[in-house]
Amino acid sequence: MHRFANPTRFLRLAAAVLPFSAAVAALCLGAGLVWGLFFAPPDYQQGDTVRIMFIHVPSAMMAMGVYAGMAISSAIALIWRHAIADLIAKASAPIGATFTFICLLTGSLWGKPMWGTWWVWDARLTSMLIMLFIYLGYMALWQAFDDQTKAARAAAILALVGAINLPVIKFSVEWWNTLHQPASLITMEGPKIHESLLWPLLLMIVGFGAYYLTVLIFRVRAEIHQRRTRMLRMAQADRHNAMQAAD
Amino acid sequence: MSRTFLMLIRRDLLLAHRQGGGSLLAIAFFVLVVSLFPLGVGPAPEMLERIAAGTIWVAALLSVLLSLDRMFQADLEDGSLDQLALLPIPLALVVLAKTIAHWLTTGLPLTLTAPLLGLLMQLSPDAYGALVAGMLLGTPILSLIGAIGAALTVGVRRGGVLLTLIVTPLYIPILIFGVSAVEAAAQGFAISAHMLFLSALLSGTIVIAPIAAAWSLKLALD
Amino acid sequence: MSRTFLMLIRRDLLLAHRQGGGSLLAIAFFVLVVSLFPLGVGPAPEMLERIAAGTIWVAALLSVLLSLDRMFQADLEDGSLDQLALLPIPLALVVLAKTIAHWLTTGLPLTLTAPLLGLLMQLSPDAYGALVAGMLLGTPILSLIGAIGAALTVGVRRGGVLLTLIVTPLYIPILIFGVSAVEAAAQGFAISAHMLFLSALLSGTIVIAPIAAAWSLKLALD
Amino acid sequence: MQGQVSTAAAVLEGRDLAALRGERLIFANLDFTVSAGELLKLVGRNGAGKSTLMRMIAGLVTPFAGQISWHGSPVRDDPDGFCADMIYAGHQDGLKTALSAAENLDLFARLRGIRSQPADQALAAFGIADLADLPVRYMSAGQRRRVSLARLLVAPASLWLLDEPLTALDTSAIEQLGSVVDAHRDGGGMVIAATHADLPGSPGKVLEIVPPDPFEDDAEPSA
Amino acid sequence: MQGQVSTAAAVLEGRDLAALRGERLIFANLDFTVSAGELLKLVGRNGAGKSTLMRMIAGLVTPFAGQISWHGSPVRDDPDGFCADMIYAGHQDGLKTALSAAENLDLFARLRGIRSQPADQALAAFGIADLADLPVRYMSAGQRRRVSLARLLVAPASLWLLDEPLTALDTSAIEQLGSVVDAHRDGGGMVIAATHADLPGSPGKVLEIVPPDPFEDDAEPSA
Ligand code: HEM
Ligand SMILES: Nc1ncnc2c1ncn2[C@@H]1O[C@H](COP(=O)(O)OP(=O)(O)OP(=O)(O)O)[C@@H](O)[C@H]1O
Ligand SMILES: Nc1ncnc2c1ncn2[C@@H]1O[C@H](COP(=O)(O)OP(=O)(O)OP(=O)(O)O)[C@@H](O)[C@H]1O
Ligand SMILES: [Mg+2]
Ligand SMILES: [Mg+2]
Repeated sequence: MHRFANPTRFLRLAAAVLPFSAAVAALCLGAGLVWGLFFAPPDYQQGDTVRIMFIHVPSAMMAMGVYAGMAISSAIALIWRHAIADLIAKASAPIGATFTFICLLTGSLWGKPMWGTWWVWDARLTSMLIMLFIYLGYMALWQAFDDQTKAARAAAILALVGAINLPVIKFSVEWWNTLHQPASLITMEGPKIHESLLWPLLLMIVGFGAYYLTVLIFRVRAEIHQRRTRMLRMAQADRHNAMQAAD
Repeated sequence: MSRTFLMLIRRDLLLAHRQGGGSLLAIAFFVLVVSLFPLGVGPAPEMLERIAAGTIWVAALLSVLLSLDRMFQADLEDGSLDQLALLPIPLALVVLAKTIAHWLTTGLPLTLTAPLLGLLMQLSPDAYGALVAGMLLGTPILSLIGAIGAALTVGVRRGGVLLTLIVTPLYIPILIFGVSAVEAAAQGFAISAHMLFLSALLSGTIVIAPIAAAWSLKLALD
Repeated sequence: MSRTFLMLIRRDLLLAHRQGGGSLLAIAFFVLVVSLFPLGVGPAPEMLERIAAGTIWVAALLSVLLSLDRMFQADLEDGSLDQLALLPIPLALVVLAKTIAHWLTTGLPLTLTAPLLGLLMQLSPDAYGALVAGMLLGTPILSLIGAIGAALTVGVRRGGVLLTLIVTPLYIPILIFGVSAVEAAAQGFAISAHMLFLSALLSGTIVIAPIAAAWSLKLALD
Repeated sequence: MQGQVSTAAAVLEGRDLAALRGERLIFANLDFTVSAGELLKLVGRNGAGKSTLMRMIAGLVTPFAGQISWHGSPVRDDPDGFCADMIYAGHQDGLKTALSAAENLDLFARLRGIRSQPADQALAAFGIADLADLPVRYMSAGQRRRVSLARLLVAPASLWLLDEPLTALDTSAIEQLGSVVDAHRDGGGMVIAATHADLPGSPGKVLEIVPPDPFEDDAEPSA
Repeated sequence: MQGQVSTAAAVLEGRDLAALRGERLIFANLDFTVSAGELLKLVGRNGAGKSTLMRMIAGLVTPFAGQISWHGSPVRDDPDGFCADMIYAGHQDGLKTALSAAENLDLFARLRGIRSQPADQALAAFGIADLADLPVRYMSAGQRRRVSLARLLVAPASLWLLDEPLTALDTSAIEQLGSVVDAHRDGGGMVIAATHADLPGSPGKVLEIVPPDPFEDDAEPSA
């Protein structure tokens, strides 16, 4: 019964990865925060508000990255019917939605001092808001089915269709002229950020990634255990019925 | 009687919850519709401020409209409307209970979300009170009038759109008063007259709507 | 195969007609939503002109959204979706036929009504062409993307609102391009780039959407 | 067309009933009585008007002519009193598919105010106690029907109206329904059932619904 | 659990089929064959999986395990060819209530491309020729069922799948269905029917669906 793909291999791998990812997350986030908040110099234009960047930029990247991961594992699940891929996609969504929310929140906190308003309807901000909705729709679709195998396939189709939003977000700053600042970190010419800000930022980005991996492992494990409980309960009920019928 | 009444409200809340985060979806639709406007109309803040009240109210109205559809339809389709009609209490009370549940799962959450949307639409800070107060009085009226429309169109072909056509014109007075209250408040005027009007409308509809809706439902069951 | 395909379109048109003036209701909703705006925002002509394109497009989008709900739902509920799935042609073709019928009964009539609403909203005379051309290319995309959403949520709890949540984000690019075409035209700029983009989008979705929707429908029948 | 008049005092009585559907007279001059402990079987070909009569007795359809009385007084005068003592199990199940079997039954009993048996016991009477916590959504046609019939046992009522109760039931479920009906009648309850197949258990009266004679003058709706 | 192997060459064959619903195994290791002119009756208690198997044969539900073949080659390889030669009459009628009986039948025949009998004749076979122009919306449960069964006669197909075809039918309609099925079989057609009651006409094979043994190891879904 391959559909309930034997998860032991995944569990073993997860157990091996978990201590590292947890350690990297704790170290990088700790060091990055301290460095970024206390030791990095204030920006000559933005002053101390620039420190919001250390949360804002990593969460923005993770919001998109997690979605990309979700779309890839959905494709894998659809093509190869790989059960763990479904679970990875499912478990990623709430994490990604949270990153998106944090990005929106820190963005508007930053927007108030920088642009004088909490919110503007520029292309990047809007497409980020849309991404939050796609995450929510994806999660709602999972909830809407009782049958988990069906839910998995429906959600996978949605994740793939929704993936067209990713390039829209990424290139929104280039396609439309917006208030939001264009890419300065990942560009053709290399980073355009001063080194004193770059290093703590990179630390934070790695930390966010490791944090995602850690939480993901926990969530997928929980899903696997939940499914096991369900199967055991059903088997028990079937046995009980069979015994009753035999009497 | 009152136990049955409370039980009916609980029933509908339970169903809304079980059938998958009822209010959450209403809220999401509300936010989505509001955010369509800046996309369509353009992001200029002074422009947004001018259309803020109207857009938020129109979006709230549409969100309520969209959720009306299933108020009685689902119960008709699976036969539970028969059972509700055969409860030993007047059908109008059943309708009132369902309407209250509808408001609790749509109107109320929309009202609570509205200030956030005000922020997105650059609503002037003085106007938030009027927005929330107006919606608190106005959304129950939307649910009540909606109940009449939903009952009239239940079981009818293309009921959904027909419902919209019947109900929207009746919603217009509420829209106008709701919006003008917000605009008055933004300009520093008093809004007590608006609120008085909405309260009067609410007391009127809370009496008439359940009775009218109950009549219409009887037709659908006949 | 092509006879079955044409017959399927005829079937849906016949049903839309029998089930009570399908297109008429979509048009009525379209007009209603647009006319709410002068009520909510105030009648100043220069104001209306600025929001005209956006409002018309948003209203068209909402009208299509509202009509999607029943695209497969009615057929699922009475069991005819089983019969359609068992026709000796690929399910994706069935979906395409139904989508075309949907467009013929909503998108097309909306497009034809739009100039009238332009008049109502003081749209600049240069912009009518762009409005109609944009909608002619854009509304089929709305129906096609809508078919995916409708297929994903058919038979699902609270399908209607979930559908909206899923589909609206995907509609936004079309909204943005449709509106900016109208605005470009109003200012005397060329709109060929916009139309090219919409055409490209249309050719893409016409291939992908029926297949994705057919996959999703199979889930609902399983 | 008339049901035989029984010796016991009639509790439910329909007199001179006529039904109009879509401007067509379905049946007319229909009389029947049901006394305590009786079963009335409605028979008639497809489309004769069995379901219509059933809904008319329940009070969902207004009679075009005639009157139904309960304990001697017209039902119209006190519909709520009648409803409190009657359960209608129609064609449709009236179950909420998102809720489990037990939740559906509990809801039904609570809304009616009085409970006669716990849900588990009622489900056991129809052989599906083990499905109590399964959402109805997952159930097969026969399982749903059983749940909907189990409603008869969770709230007390002296009159049961069953419209094609045997639909989708397997033989064991039909037996169970037969004994449930018998027990109800032994306790003085009344049952009206429209069914094409045979309901096991002690036999009851039969009322055959035949279409009105189209040439008879006073049966014409315009009369 | 096995259907008896008939002497004639099997046209439809299911081998080692298993169904999973909601992550639970409903049946497993199911085999059956149907040859020209045969009737296969599916029996089993409520919830045994008759409807599930029916939909699986039709191709609506994907088998969790096993394979169905038609004229010797797997149905999966050419689903459209199989669909063109099969009619599925499920639980739900699949009728459009806004259309009349005749319109519904015409639509069905035209969509399938080939027509075998005019709608009127098909309706007459089920005794409702006079209702041909009545919208289905106005019909009683039994009348609808008759219309939906009349579909079997308007388009040619050698395999009929009937899920509880007797639901809501009165005795005359049941007789009519019996003779329609017999005539189909005489012409070499095949019928699979899930029903709790008896289908009149010449008897067929019986396949009883029993739940898989929960104690058997490889039936455990988590294995
Ligand atoms: C709610 C409002 C905001 C949202 C939704 C938002 C969203 C985003 C997104 C999606 C990215 C993309 C990261 C990537 O390309 O990998 C980003 C990056 C960035 N944002 Fe924001 N942002 C908001 C407000 C702001 C504000 C107010 C500022 C400061 C003026 C700001 C400064 C930046 C910077 C410096 C980057 C890094 C760009 C790069 O290196 O590629 N953002 N933001
Ligand atoms: N989506 C689902 N999730 C979980 N269980 C399901 C689902 N659908 C069906 N089932 C279960 O599958 C079993 C088989 O259902 P099926 O409808 O095939 O039974 P059946 O033999 O046709 O019964 P009946 O005679 O009552 O019609 C039932 O026990 C039902 O509870
Ligand atoms: N709204 C309507 N308009 C016109 N005719 C109707 C309407 N509703 C029902 N009918 C007709 O009324 C008649 C009685 O229907 P009813 O459902 O009571 O029959 P029934 O005896 O229950 O039949 P069955 O055994 O098939 O369930 C049918 O001939 C039907 O065609
Ligand atoms: Mg009937
Ligand atoms: Mg079945």
